[in-house]
Amino acid sequence: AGELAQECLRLGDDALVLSHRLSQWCSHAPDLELDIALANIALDLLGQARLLLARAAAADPSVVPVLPEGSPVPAEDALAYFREAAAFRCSRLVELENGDFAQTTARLLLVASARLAEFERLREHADPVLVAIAAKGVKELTYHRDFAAQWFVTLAQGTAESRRRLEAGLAAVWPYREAVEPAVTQVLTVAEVDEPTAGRSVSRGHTEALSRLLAEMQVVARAHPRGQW
Amino acid sequence: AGELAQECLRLGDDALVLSHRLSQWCSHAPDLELDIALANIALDLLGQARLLLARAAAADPSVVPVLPEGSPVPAEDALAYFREAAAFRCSRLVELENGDFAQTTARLLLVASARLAEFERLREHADPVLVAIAAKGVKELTYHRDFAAQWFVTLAQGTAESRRRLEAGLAAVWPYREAVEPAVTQVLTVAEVDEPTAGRSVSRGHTEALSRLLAEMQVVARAHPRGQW
Amino acid sequence: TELEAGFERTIEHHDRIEPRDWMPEGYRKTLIRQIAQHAHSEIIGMQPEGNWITRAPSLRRKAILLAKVQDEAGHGLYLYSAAETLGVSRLQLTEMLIEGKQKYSSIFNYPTLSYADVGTIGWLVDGAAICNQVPLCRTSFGPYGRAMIRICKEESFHQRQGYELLMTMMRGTDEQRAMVQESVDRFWWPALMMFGPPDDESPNTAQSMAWGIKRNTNDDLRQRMVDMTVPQAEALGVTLPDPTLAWNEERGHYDFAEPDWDEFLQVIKGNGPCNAQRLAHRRRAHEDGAWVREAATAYAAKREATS
Amino acid sequence: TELEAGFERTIEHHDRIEPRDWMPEGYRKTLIRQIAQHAHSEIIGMQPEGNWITRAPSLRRKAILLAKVQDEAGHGLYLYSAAETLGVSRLQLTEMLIEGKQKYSSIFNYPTLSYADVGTIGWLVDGAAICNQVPLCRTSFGPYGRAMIRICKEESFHQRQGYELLMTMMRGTDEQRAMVQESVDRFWWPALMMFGPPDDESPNTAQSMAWGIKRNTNDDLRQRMVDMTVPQAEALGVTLPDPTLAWNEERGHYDFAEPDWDEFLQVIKGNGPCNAQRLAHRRRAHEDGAWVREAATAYAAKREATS
Repeated sequence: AGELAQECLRLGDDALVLSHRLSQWCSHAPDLELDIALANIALDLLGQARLLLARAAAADPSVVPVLPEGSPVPAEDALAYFREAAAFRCSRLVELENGDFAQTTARLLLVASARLAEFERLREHADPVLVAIAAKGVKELTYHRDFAAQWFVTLAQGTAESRRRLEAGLAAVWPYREAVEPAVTQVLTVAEVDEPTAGRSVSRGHTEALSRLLAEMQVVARAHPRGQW
Repeated sequence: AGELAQECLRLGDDALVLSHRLSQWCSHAPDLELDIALANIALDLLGQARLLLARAAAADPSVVPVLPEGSPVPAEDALAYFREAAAFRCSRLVELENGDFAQTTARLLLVASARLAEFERLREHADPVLVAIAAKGVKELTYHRDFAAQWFVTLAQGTAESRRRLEAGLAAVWPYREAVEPAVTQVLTVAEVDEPTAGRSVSRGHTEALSRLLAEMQVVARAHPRGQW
Repeated sequence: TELEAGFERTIEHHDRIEPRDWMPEGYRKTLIRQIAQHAHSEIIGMQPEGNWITRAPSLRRKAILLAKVQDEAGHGLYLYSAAETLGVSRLQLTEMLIEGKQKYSSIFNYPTLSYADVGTIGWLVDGAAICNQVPLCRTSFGPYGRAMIRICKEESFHQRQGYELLMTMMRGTDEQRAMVQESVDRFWWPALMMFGPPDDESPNTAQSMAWGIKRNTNDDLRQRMVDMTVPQAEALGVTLPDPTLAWNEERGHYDFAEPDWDEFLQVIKGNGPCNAQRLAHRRRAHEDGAWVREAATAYAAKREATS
Repeated sequence: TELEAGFERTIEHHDRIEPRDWMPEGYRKTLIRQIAQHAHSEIIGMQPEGNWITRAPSLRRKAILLAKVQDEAGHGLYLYSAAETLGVSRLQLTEMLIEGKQKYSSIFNYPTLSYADVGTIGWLVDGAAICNQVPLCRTSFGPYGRAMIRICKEESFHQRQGYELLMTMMRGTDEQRAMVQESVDRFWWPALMMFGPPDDESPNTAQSMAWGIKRNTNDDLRQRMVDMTVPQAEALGVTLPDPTLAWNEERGHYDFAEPDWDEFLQVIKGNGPCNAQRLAHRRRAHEDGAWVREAATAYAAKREATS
């Protein structure tokens, strides 16, 4: 149960944090269609996060932070809003700031591809709840990956400026990659973009960006630990 | 005593928030000398804030937020870190984001000039503590105003780009001015910069910037209401 | 002329004018201005609520808020499309907006200062918008009327969500109740100003009503809003910040005080608390996104050339 | 030659070489590289601690931290000035830094993840810097040695402040104690790496020692650091993350494990957790400030022209 909870936390935190990053695009995107599309992906990931955090709490209630007696905060929110940065299990890749739309696209391509591969594997998991979450998530992540791939190619093949930005954005996120899926390699090939040469970056815990993200995300919830929302 | 406390809160909050804004320049300034100068001004204002918040708490202890029993947090920190945005008494002018160095300079010129005039008047105040704080502050604020005035003229008379930015920066902060001191008018004359035409902006409470500033400023203190630092 | 007579007949019968139909130039221009202003309001209106997406205090509320702001982008899309049937492009209208040549609803020049504002905007601002917009579902211009039908449905969903947030907060802690009251105090008067100036200072109303692109006067709609809202405020347990507010048996309506029309004029003139901020945000998003839009155009052209 | 002999004599007598003195080209180049690297470390070193200025948990700590980071900018200034006596400009060196052509201390490529890191950096990182720098007060190049005297004084003040922060936190809550331990766990090994690779992999040490611009070997300094720190850690009540750490009666020193030199090489190569972030921050500040520096230059020129 502890292992299952940790797995759900890792998958849930990745979804929560990337959803938060994508939600930061809201009202800032290059056009209305992209604003809506990025919000859609953020909403899908937020949905995944809620299911996964709830599953983690059910599998091992000891992972849920203890709140003041009488607090009506549900487990998913206790996990999202009342853990310190050090207790989060997300990867550094999702924590990074958005950068421009090219960097956001490059990151989404890496994350969605790796997550899709992982969700495909999870359909064989022993936990039926996780299997159901994965089945739903596979459809969503396929769309996210395809969206990112399509824009990756568009930016690579669009203008000199968009190509320059795409390459810079990819280089910025590349050191934080985990596995590079064949789907990514294929998109790079179609886009005629070379894999960056940088090695994987040494990790000593999270990025500096995570604690700033959480300071903002958690501020209202923490000011009202007995609040109802 | 209540009135004195409110006056000290207003003056203290202005200093605290502007100090915070200036401290955001640290490691971002156009050169090392400016980095050091902006930190100096931030430190002066932080010192004023600490004296004024402590004076407010002494004059009327009811203004200090109540913390959990056994909390070692001193009154100045309870006021700085445990009030919500709505309880802050600062002006919108100090809350605004820094913008570029021109906008920072224009804002500092307005604030330091108005605050200097106010501190000059405070030297006649009935409260001897406030008189002492004002006496010390007058020297500091004279330096802040002169620093801002010198850079205001430099940017106005420097290059076409610096003049364009200075005018834009002044226009951005101008609607939030309170009194415009003769010293400001004089600097504008020397710099050959016209007063912007915009009216004073309608106020319905604080700016949206304040709650974001506080979310960051207060995050660690609030996570540890019984902490010692 | 024959064309004019046909147009007048359609208006008289409360039928729809369609884009291919003949229409007077003044009608077209007024409609473009009105639809554009409405579209701009949806887009600028994303900002005050969007300000709290990253700070939503529960995951459920975050999903609701993000979806709501996304809906506003969608409303902007429909409305720009309706305007485009009149021969202007979205890009032209966007440029008019960011150059300050076209307006948007003055309400969005007020800041959002607490999470309660998300609820208050849903309740009062969307509420006022619905009062304004429901009659527009019967507007004489087809594409606009059809867009309004879809938008009104979503708006009333948003309004219920906003009211439900406030209701939940009122059941919470003392601090939460105080937060709701403080928010309502700030938004009440600006919400009433959303219907525009008093009828005797609203010179365009008569022509717009004759053309069937406005169905009620400003003061009528304002009264409708007050009558609708007072019982909701009572159910919520908040006090509306107007001591003169009282039921008038004779009129069959609530009496209420005049909003501060000087403030309204200041906000319209550009001196609202957030006018500059809202336009700067929109301008920056538009300019920062230019290279993406250019890349998409260039890529589409390349694909076309090779296919 | 006569000049060389004079230079050698000065070195031998532990006297100072001054900028106007003759010096071998290799000495000048090595010094420029070393002083620049040191100056860059001060400037880049503003970032990890600066990351917490806006979140300092008390006004007193905010003042201490802001003043400390300001001191680092001051140290950068002295050191760039010392380098300038060797015929390079601050601007040239800054450009070398942001183009990645000169290095800075690898420690600053690690992230700061909690407020305890401010204390740990003061204690361990400034502690290591002092071990490195105290001998440099006797370095053979005058301006560098004099800058180091001033810097070392301030650094040891900073080190005490850092230690005092940790001590205060250890007297606080359980969460604070855990935060300190977690921070020390992250910084211990990177701090030991600050002395550079083991002596047998440090090819330049011999020449630098001969020139009197390095006074001790890397391993000597590392041992000094460990010996100094272990009792301080005990007083603090934290565990250093090295199970092999033990007093060796025979050697009169603490035994300790080898740092992960692969990690060190990765960080040096640019693959540290924050290398790209640190350089991008510095580059952006430099580029964003260009118009201000140009304005100051233009204004000064105008003033000169009219005076």
